[in-house]
Amino acid sequence: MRSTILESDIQKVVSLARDGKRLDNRQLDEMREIKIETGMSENAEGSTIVTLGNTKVIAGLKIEIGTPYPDNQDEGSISIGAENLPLAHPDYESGRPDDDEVEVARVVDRAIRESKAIDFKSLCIIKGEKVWVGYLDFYALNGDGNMFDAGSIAALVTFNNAKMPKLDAENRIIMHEYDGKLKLSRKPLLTTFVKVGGKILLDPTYLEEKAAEARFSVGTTEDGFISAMQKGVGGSFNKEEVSYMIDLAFKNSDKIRKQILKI
Amino acid sequence: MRSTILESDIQKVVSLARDGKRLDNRQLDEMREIKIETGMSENAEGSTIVTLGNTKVIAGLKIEIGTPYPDNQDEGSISIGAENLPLAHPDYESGRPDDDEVEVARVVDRAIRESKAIDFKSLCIIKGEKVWVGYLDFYALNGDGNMFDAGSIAALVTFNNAKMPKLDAENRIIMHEYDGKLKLSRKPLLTTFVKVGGKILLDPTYLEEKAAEARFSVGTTEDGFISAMQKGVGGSFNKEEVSYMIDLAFKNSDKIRKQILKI
Amino acid sequence: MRSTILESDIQKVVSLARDGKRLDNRQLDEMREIKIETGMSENAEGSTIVTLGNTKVIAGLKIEIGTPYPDNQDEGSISIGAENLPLAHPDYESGRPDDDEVEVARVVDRAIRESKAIDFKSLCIIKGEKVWVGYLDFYALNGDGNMFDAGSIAALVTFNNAKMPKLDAENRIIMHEYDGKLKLSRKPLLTTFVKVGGKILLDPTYLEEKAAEARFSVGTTEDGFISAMQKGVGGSFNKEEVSYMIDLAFKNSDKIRKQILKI
Amino acid sequence: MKQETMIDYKKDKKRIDGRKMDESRPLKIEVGVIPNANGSAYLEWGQNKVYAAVYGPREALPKHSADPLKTVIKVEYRMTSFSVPQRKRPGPNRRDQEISKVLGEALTKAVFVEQFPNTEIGVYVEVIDSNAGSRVACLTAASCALADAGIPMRDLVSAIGVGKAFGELVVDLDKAEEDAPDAVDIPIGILPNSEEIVLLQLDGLLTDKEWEIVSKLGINACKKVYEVQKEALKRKFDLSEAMEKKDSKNVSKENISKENIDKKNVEKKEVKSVKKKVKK
Amino acid sequence: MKQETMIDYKKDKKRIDGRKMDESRPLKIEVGVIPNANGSAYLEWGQNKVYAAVYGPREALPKHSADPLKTVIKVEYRMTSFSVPQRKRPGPNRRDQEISKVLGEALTKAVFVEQFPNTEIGVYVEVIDSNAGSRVACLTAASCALADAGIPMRDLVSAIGVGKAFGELVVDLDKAEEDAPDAVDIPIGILPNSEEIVLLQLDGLLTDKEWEIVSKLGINACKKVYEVQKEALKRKFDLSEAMEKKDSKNVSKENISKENIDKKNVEKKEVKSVKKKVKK
Amino acid sequence: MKQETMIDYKKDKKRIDGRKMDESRPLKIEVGVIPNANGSAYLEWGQNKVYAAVYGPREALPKHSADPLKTVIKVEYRMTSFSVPQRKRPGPNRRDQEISKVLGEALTKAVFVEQFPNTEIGVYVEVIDSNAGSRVACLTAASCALADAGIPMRDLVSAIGVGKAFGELVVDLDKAEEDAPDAVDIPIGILPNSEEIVLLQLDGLLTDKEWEIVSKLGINACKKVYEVQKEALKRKFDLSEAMEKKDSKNVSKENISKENIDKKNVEKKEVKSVKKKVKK
Repeated sequence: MRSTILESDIQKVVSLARDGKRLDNRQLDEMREIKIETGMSENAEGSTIVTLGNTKVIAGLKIEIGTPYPDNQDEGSISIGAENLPLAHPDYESGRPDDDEVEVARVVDRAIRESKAIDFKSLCIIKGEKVWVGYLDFYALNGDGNMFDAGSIAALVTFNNAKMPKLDAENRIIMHEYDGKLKLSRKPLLTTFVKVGGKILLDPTYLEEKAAEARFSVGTTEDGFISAMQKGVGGSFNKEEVSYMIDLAFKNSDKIRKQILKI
Repeated sequence: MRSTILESDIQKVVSLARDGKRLDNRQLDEMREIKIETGMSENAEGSTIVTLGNTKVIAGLKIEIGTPYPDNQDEGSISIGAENLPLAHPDYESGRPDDDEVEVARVVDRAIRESKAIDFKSLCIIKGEKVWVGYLDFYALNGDGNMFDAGSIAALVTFNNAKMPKLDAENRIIMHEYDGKLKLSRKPLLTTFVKVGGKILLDPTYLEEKAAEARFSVGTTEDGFISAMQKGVGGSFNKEEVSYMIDLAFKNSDKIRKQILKI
Repeated sequence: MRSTILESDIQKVVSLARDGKRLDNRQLDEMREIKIETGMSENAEGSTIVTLGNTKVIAGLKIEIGTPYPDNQDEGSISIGAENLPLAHPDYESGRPDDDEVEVARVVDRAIRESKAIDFKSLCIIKGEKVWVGYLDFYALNGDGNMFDAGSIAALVTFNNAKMPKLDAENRIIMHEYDGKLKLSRKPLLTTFVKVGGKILLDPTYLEEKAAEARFSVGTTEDGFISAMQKGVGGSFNKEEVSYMIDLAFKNSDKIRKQILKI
Repeated sequence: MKQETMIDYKKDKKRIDGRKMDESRPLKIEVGVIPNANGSAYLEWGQNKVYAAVYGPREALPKHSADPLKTVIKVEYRMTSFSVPQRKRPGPNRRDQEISKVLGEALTKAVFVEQFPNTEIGVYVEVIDSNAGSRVACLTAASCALADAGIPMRDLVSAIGVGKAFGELVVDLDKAEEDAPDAVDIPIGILPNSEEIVLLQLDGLLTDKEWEIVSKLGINACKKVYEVQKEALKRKFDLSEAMEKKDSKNVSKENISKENIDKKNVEKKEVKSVKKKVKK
Repeated sequence: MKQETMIDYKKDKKRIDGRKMDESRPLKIEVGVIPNANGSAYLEWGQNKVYAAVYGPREALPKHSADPLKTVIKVEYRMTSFSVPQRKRPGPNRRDQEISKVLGEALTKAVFVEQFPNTEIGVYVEVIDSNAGSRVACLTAASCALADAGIPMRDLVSAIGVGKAFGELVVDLDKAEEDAPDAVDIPIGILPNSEEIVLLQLDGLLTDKEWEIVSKLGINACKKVYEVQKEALKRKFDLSEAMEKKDSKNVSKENISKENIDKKNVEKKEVKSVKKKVKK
Repeated sequence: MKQETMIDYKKDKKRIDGRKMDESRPLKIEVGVIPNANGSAYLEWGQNKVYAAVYGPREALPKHSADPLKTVIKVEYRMTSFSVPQRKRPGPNRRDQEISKVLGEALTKAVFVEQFPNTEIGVYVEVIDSNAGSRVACLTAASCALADAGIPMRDLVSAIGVGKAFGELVVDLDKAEEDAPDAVDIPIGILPNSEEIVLLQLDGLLTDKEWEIVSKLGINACKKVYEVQKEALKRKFDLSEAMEKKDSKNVSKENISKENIDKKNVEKKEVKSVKKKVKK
């Protein structure tokens, strides 16, 4: 295991935060600049690169035919994976998904799944036999913190632009042909905070994450719902801090949603 | 990871090669003596032990019923695996196939597969449902270099002698009964070289492989085709060296083919 | 790998054994006290906690629908697994089953399977298509030696009390409904010995196992059959010792069987 | 197992199993149940049944996992194959991996981790039967096991699931409620004395208004869990004192295991803050 | 996806996508695209799109992988799950393992590996979209990333696929051509200044006469690739010089990361032979 | 492959393949067949064909596997994919794991393990064809390979399968007999000079009376196996002496491998007890 972060750098971030400041001069509640590109992978049913400050993530979606789960015979499904590619940071390693990768994938998944944005019944082809399964995987291309929000934006944009594969008369996929778009009834987005030096910081960098006492992510929808929450790291939040973060998350995600979906 | 090879031994091989000599007094373009035994495994559809100098390899073939690939509904397939058993050399280890084992298996596979020696359509039993799948695995019994050519000879002889399983009326295998032989329309063989001390050596020993700047394998057929090439190890060859090796490979494999197939 | 056992403790056990004594004052042929609880897992088709001195084991059974093996089209099957949970002893580790876990699972399995206690043909639902498969797994909750006998008792009691899942008209399991009990025609039990300081000790503790020169387990049935034997550890037994242990195993298991099955 | 019936808690004024909206399922805790462990607990919570064991502080393995500033709390959350309606396959899945992570993070705040640099505390929780809420059951059990091990703690961790089902905000959802069409599941864990939140997750659709209400329900419910935890620890310590030197523990452990002796020395030097709190 | 049509390149005089027989698909390279890496490149080649990043020279891990005589170049070739028509399952397969091996071996000759004994250079290449030729795209990108990292090299590695399809010897086969019934695929990589061959593989049936012709096509095509590589590196260094001290890089990296400082010192001491060549 | 016929050995007075009840299948052993190994053996026993190789005593890897009091004997029992009627998938299964364990334990008693503390002896056995009895074939071959390696032993290990089939107690069951409805399979391995039992397993239903008879059959059969083992070792050593300095071994091994030289020195210092016994 490599670790390129120095304790002295962490201390610097903590003492800045105590004074309400950040290394990159952002406000505590300020998100880094976001850039979006889409469609780079022609083999994917949807693909997106999200740049969030120095964090860069690519997401792509493959939609395939699968078998329904025994207890949901008329429903398709989605599956979300995350990889911190060793390409993206000197601390990242290849191999089986580690705890961080599993957590971020599952939280991004929950924000979307639990919002009911995707109607799994609409992904049924033949009840009990054939359903659509959407595999969305996102990968760090440059890691500088907050894979949660970068992954969440990348996933949302990708699903929002996804093309549905076309079927022939025998319900087999016709390669490279498409049949309309995937429908998204909600546009959930995560907003992630860390607590550093007792202060709440929105959209942490990698170094801020390493300096964090605690981390908190909230998934919010455009129609006023929380769809996911996840507290992480060894510290704590009090009730007021959680309420503050939820409130801020709604405002922040509304702003980002407008930008990324051009609503 | 164990390594029993000494740097001084490597230097000895290099300086001998510079003078056009080898530790075992072979010519640079001389293959070691080959011995072939077949049929030792009665449970296999074919089996062969190849002795190439001190390198000894056993290959065996199991032919089973499988499902065709979605994009090749009327074709069976083959699969080739290689294992450097810890039984065969103090440096070999058990566990998941390492890079060397994967490479040699894939190069031996390509030489045969790409030669179109086996007509995959002839391995179809019922289109879209049942096809023959041939699993050929070869194992080092004593490792002294050039698993490529030893494996290639073992694979070719095994396929060439392979019995086809017999099917009952419901297309299930009748154990221990056979129905003719597998057909091979070409007899591809690999020939492998290394560059040591600037010289090209045919059929390297284990120590010569460790001393090699670069390695090169060519698969050739009896009717004048190259069916595979693979350059390995960190050095390089120039175009003339490649042409020299291809030429030598055709001559060498013609000679060996006669011996091992008794043509 | 952790090891909390000291060489000096082992020597103490050995010298006591030479004098015919044990650390816990038991007779050499005396089993520790056994306690049985059943039915703690409502999600299981059967579950049992066995306390054998300080050794504590939980076994549970899930019965599911599976496909028959190709060569036994009209038979269901059972599968037994064992885990030395790190919860149960400072020396135990998580991860893939180690040699000890695989051995104890397979010996407990053999004692039951080979006794023909379970009629696999009675586990057939539709020949060649659907059969019952019983997955019994047992886990150490506190490890103090003799997982063989503790696991064997837990497995026997669990199978003996197991409820069969109920099927609907289309042969699918109706969750949380049952249809009679699994039938056991024999009640095989293991009895395990170790040789310490040249003496044979019945039902070894963890420390006695570490002090053992050799280990021996015998599966015996109530109708006078041996159904399994397993010698372990690097030492040996002579023929007379084996006969002595087989004899003692029959007596010991008869006694335990009465207690645990309330016959 | 989708609940397709027309259940309406608002109309019915009570839940499927007859509970009130803010009523938990019965909770029982017993500590000191695993003789080999430095601390342990067994917990029954409705149908949920879990064991927790603590080993350490001990040498951190592998060595590179050691932290020179604090002890590392390593939690392994596992389920037996038969603890769920469909057999669970052996080996941890992604859910187990995530839960292990968040439980470890939730416990960290409760422990004075700086007191044992370069060591690890292994916390193992095993679910032997389940019916919604196994992670909060495990967290609750694990913090009792830590206290039982005499590990210096600022507080216990008390946890519960709250959320929404069939139109109502409820405490301690069971499986039928988790399968409600409008189900929201919120595992929450707190340090009960300071009300600091150390575990918090949410699945489902909830408004921020509903969160304000349900979070209060959660904190109150956690405090009731805390009472049961304290009671369990008290029972053990009262018992221990009564038995004093007549300790019936495993001979090999008491008499001869060097590691345990070392550990006990370490423990004695440390302030057992939680034990003190509990005894008050 | 077998091509069952009666395509005949000899007759048609041009290829399915309109290219001439010795014409490559459009190639674009940009270096310095991954701020965290010591060197990096992004490459688009027809539909192929790949990223390459270089970390090191750094401590070789695990320790027993270190070579006291030279740096070890560890290449990981991977494809995202969505970069191929049928979803690729997570984790490297045997093809990934073989390609990683041959790419690492191909790069080794280009690097002055003796200058950094006991270290490793991690080279990571990731395919995000593909259409035949991803390994040569990755090799080409990786050698740019090595040069961008300032690692002393005797030359770049320039690579391309050549071979045969529908009766003709062609340069830079696409997927449709790789699926031709007579397809021959020959990935080739060279040090362009010496024409030494460092990557060479072949799949398919080819005569030695055809090899003599196609190998020349390959070497010539590699040299065109080299021009694009040089151009990309030049653009970056010109830009760098222009920006000089106004470097906009990641603060954490520039100001405070000790590892990077050490590395930069190492770099400065070394002759940046490739950079020099490129700038000529 | 169940035997559904009405075979009755009691009535027939002979076995399916014509053998007498206490008759083994033909057994052939050759030692010194793997030049790279310190010791090796090839064994054919009926249809069973196995190789065994011994490497060591050598440094124990990983280091924590070393025992300061003795050498660790590590056995790997494996089957080639084509050695069984249904192709065996790559990688060891649970059966392989168990057999490796019991074989290692069986060999331990035979070796003077205290003479090589902190080392390991790697024993690798590979089944290339099988028909019931492969584990006893491997154990028999492995002990010959250990003796061939010159490792100091108190005795060889001689092993065989005994048991019951079609109503009779028999020696050396084949596959058809193992599939009998009343089959009992008892792999047994002994130190033939002391008759100490080092391997003993049983599958099936057997009375203790039957055990008393069949165990004697087993011990007697092991002693016949021992004669074949001794003969094989004798042949090799006679041959070796005849060849003396004209040793035809691998040049790289004889001339220049330091490890082997070290090992040979170790060997020379040790009493080769088994070799001595065999030569008598």
